Amino acid sequence: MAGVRPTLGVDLNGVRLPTPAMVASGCFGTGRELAGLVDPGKFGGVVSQTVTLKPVKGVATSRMAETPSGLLWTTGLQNPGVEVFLGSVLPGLAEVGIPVFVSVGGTSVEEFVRVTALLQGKRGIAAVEANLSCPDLERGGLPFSSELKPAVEVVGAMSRLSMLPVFAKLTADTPELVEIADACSRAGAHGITLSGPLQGMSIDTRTFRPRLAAGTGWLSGPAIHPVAVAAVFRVARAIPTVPLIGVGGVQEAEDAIELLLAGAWAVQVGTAMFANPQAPLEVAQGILRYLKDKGLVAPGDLRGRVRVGVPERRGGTAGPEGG
Amino acid sequence: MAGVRPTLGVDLNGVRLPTPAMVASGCFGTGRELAGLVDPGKFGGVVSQTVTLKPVKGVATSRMAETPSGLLWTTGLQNPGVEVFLGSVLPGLAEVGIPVFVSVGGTSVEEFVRVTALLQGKRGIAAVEANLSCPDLERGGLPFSSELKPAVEVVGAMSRLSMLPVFAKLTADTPELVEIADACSRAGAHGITLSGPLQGMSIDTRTFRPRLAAGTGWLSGPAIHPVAVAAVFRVARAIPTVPLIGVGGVQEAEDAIELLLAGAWAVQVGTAMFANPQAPLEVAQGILRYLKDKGLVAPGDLRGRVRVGVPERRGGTAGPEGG
Amino acid sequence: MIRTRCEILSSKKAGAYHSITLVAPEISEKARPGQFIEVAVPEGRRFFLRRPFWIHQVSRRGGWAGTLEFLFDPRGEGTAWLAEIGAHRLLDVIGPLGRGFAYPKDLTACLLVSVGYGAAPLYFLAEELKARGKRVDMAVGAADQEHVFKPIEGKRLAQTISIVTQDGSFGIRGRVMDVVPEMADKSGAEVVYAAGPRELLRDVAAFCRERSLPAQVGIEERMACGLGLCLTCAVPYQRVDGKGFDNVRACVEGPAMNPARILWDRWMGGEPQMVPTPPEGFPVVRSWPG
Amino acid sequence: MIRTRCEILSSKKAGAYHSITLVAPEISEKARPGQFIEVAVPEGRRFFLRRPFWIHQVSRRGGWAGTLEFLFDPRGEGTAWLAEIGAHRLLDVIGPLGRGFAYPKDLTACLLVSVGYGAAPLYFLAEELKARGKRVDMAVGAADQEHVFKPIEGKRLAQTISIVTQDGSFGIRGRVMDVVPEMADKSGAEVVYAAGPRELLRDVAAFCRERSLPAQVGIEERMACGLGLCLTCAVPYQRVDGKGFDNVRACVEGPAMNPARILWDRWMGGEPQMVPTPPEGFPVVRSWPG
Ligand SMILES: Cc1cc2nc3c(=O)[nH]c(=O)nc-3n(C[C@H](O)[C@H](O)[C@H](O)COP(=O)(O)OP(=O)(O)OC[C@H]3O[C@@H](n4cnc5c(N)ncnc54)[C@H](O)[C@@H]3O)c2cc1C
Ligand SMILES: Cc1cc2nc3c(=O)[nH]c(=O)nc-3n(C[C@H](O)[C@H](O)[C@H](O)COP(=O)(O)OP(=O)(O)OC[C@H]3O[C@@H](n4cnc5c(N)ncnc54)[C@H](O)[C@@H]3O)c2cc1C
Ligand SMILES: Cc1cc2nc3c(=O)[nH]c(=O)nc-3n(C[C@H](O)[C@H](O)[C@H](O)COP(=O)(O)O)c2cc1C
Ligand SMILES: Cc1cc2nc3c(=O)[nH]c(=O)nc-3n(C[C@H](O)[C@H](O)[C@H](O)COP(=O)(O)O)c2cc1C
Ligand code: FES
Ligand code: FES
Repeated sequence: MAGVRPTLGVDLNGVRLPTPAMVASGCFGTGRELAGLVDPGKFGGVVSQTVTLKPVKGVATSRMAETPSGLLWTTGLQNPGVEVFLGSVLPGLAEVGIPVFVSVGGTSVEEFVRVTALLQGKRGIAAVEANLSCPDLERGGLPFSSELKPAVEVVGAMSRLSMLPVFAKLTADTPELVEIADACSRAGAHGITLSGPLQGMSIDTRTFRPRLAAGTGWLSGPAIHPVAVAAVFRVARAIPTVPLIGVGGVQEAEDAIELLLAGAWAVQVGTAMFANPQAPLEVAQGILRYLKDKGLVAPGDLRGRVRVGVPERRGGTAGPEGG
Repeated sequence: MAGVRPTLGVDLNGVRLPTPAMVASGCFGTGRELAGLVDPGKFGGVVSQTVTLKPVKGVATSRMAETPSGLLWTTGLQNPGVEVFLGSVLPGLAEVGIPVFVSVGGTSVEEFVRVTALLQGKRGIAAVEANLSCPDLERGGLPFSSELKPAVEVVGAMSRLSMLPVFAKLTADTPELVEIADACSRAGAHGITLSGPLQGMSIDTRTFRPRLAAGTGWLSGPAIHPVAVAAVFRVARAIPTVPLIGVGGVQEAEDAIELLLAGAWAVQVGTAMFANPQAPLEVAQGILRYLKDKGLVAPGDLRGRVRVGVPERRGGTAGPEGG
Repeated sequence: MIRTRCEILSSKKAGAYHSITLVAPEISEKARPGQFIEVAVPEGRRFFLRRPFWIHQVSRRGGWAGTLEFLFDPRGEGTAWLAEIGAHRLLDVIGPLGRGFAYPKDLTACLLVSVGYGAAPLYFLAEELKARGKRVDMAVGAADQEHVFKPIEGKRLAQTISIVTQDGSFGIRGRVMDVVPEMADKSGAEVVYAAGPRELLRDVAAFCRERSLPAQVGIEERMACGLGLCLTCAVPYQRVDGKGFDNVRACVEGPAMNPARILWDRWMGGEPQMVPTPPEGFPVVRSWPG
Repeated sequence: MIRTRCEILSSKKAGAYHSITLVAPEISEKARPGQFIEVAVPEGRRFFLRRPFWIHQVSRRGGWAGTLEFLFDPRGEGTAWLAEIGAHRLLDVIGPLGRGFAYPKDLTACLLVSVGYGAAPLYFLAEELKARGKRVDMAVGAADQEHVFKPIEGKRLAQTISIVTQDGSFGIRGRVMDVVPEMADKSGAEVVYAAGPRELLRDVAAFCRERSLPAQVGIEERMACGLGLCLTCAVPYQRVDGKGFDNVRACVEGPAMNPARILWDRWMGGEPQMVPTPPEGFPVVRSWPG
């Protein structure tokens, strides 16, 4: 094996990424902002901000607060609506030249379906990601991802009509996580994105006010990384053949490698983009170096290779000590 | 109101704490370890380690790993069993002279009930805390706290037989949290402790091994503080008359005050004990100073006072600006 | 906009503020008044977002060519760290960011109103306006003498300057808005620029609307990225056609913005408004009673 | 055990290690060889647990009275930070912690075996043993010359000393266990002490069992608190009555422990063992197949 130069390409059962380090939904802007700082054309892919049927203005500021090793935020899903998105945002994203996943949101199964329908046949979309943290109005605003039935309904309906592969984005904060992921994949999801941010709150003790004007928000960043690794591990063990994209607190290559070892096929970088817009590049380069060191040839060689339980005997496959 | 010296006492509907800052379960040892460092007799109370029917040796080491602003750990619930606990640990805890909550664990409703029964009539117990993160064997090891029915079964059965007040310790990582807390209180729980740690995992990329020998573990510390605040906020809004003890990432008074403002009646300090065994004292003193500054007279004056929604009009009660 | 590691040329106190001068030729080259930089805090800290600061001064010529100065109020963990690191250390800086102030084409009398470190971008602006032959008058406010931003510099730059402190420890006692109307009259102000707390900016907006004066204000909003990626820095801004508003990014569409288009009441809010479910399409609290 | 803020008297490199000497009279007063201190890392870092270090040396008399020295291998974020802060800064220290080495009552010939910074507590022990009239011989191992722990000090303390490096860059080439049997013979060792990596300790345990030599080893295990509160530092230790074992706390029942009672295979494990549900009473992974 020594001598074989590792490559970074990842094949998510047909959806090909040039590197395993994408940008997570809501953390990339429109594709033009990074000019001068980094060439996003070298990223592994990008997920658009979540797009809904109608424009959403979003919640009041302040929309963010720092917490220990974390970022608490909420935009209220601000987005220009699918029409404007297709007209003026998507072309910019597509121009970057990397796989573009469009994140779809809604408050009813119907909304998810209608947005998904409008994406069909549009140039420059590699896949659709269902943002299942959206509130299910029929269940009083609980996230779709929190229970099996609503999650499957959304993902099933989207998958039935979509020519584009559908990724279901789930969150770690439900005990049914593994069952939901499994059911989503059976309902037609091409893959799973895991994990979305956790619900959080921070209060300014000087003013008695929540630091976010909206009251509660979402916690992301390094703080939640161990939660994402555990979630990926659990799901990957249960459905190892389903493409799984790990997300949560990836700052450096090592964080991404943990997710890959836990069972992810690729990763997304969210919050880390804000302090370090080069992060997806550095993560990819770090993975490459790591593969070289270990004598492995592709990111897929790391997938799910965390050593647990009875000693693995897989003669021939390179082990963690590099041979 | 100015001129009235604030006090720190807290009344959890009959369970009285000298200060609102207790030590969380599993973070106090046997009561003798802190000699020379701090007088635990000045803490608000202490929750014992979780006690099961039979002794539990616990999992292999390594049992801990640091993560960004967090601690990932698992002891595998190591404890000497209820008999030895009553004989040689409880007396030491009781000697400290502060309210002792005994944390009860089990893998079946029966085990919780039997341990609770053995605690009845024993000197020096102020309350019982049901550690509902324990695995329910009937449901393949899912935590009791993750669903309404098993949580209520445990708490109901314990409450029916117990002369001691029962606190149900829940974890934030279930979408049904509010319903579960409500149902536990209806089933007889005197109060709710919220939130236990989150499931997490960390992998050593050098060796491909989980950093914890047991594979996955529990995430605690400042990283999870915003999650605990959100959980407390949600539950407190729904059942404001039920004593609620906030736990998760409390390091300083300000963290505790956030939990109180969100709706907690008292707080527990866990992981912070390890770096700073004086933490519960400092938290209590900080709360006292804060009350003075705000012209308030007791920790209860902070309870649930986070300013959200329509402006509060509660003429007479001191507001956040101090009057 | 670029990202560079800049050497700290000097790091020193300036009244209540701390001043850092960086060697940053590429950023200095492009910087305009009203733009800002995002400074990285070091590895291993429990906070990791960059901190935004106004570009106060750049030197494009002479011995100090290629340097950039910013000043801050050490108030939290990030600024405390910045106040401590000494000269010759490196800072990871992205800049220049955002849209700076526009210079008036025809009008010539400019009134610059600031409170606290809001003076930082306005002194820079004053230089540029003067270089373009404009008249610059300044109203500079602060809580107390310590917080008066570089008063000597201010005097050098302005045709006339009024310094106002809340406690009267320096200049006039009061609020800066107390002196603005008279200054506007006396200086024949044709355009107003302002930077500082949002309360000031709102007052300036009201004043300029009343007098039908064109104005620009430098907006500060909590920014997770400062780059236009995250939408956390939203400011409700009237559409050009006047039909409704959008939440635009202060870091890209601002920080220099037209105060007449800002929906002040909406932006500054009153009581924090807990978002009902669904807020405007996102779950915030589930069990919000009612 | 107490907690104090200690001034750093000196902070300097010592070969591959970094040495810090603290002014810590109360801790020094009580410290015994084999005990350790827990040093706080600074506020605002993203890690917050204290770091445990062996107490290497204390001065109870003379000009340096009340000082305490510890050495470490700068390897991670915490030790990197410690290696950087200079003299006269304060460290928040708890100590002395744990159970130190017991001194032999009747026996007199002591063999001290260490690898790397494991020598730190053993040099301290050597002083105390010599003060009690014992004979001390030492086998000191390291990866290379740089990592040989204070060789001159070692020579001063020991009747005889064998220094062994893996790469042969200093002393004998090989592993420290290569020289232990011969040294034990020559010195007539009656009791063995060891500190260093767990592999060394296990080998010493096997050697001593074979020779029926009493021994004590200084155990290192990951410690969240070092105070006996958290049970993360468990070592499987045979009960005194020989019936089974308990997971005891290395920080309280150790670090100086009887190697004959440690269940080495269980402690050091082989492959990481994923805990089935229920592990021994706690949920670890839910969907563990099988
Ligand atoms: C465009 C712009 C220009 C600025 N220019 C200056 C300047 O020239 N001099 C100066 O002293 N300050 C300036 N500020 C405010 C400055 O960014 C904050 O003082 C600084 O981020 C505080 O960081 P901290 O870690 O010390 O405080 P903390 O309060 O610990 O910060 C916690 C978090 O809140 C954010 N934050 C805190 N205060 C503010 C604020 N006023 N505005 C936005 N975010 C904030 C921080 O960025 C950080 O993410 C500017 C802000 C903006 C948006
Ligand atoms: C009783 C005892 C005495 C020790 N004495 C010394 C000494 O004299 N000199 C010395 O160089 N080192 C000693 N160590 C190891 C020392 O504690 C670690 O090197 C140090 O904690 C590493 O911290 P870090 O932040 O640099 O490394 P990181 O790897 O970043 O630390 C991450 C976490 O792992 C823990 N950790 C890392 N390595 C070890 C280890 N070997 N043992 C236990 N925990 C570890 C840290 O405490 C921290 O919580 C001792 C350990 C124990 C238990
Ligand atoms: C400012 C911000 C906006 C986000 N917007 C969205 C969004 O619109 N849709 C979505 O599915 N996730 C959104 N996310 C969540 C991220 O995609 C990601 O799941 C989460 O932040 C965890 O990853 P991280 O820790 O790397 O940030 C957003 C995150 C941030 C920080
Ligand atoms: C080492 C350790 C052991 C713990 N053991 C228990 C336990 O036995 N029972 C329990 O209910 N919680 C246990 N906990 C959880 C704490 O009680 C607390 O819920 C959690 O750590 C979150 O609080 P913190 O962030 O302040 O640590 C333990 C926590 C730690 C760190
Ligand atoms: S701060 Fe991120 S978009 Fe403005
Ligand atoms: S390290 Fe906490 S009990 Fe030993």
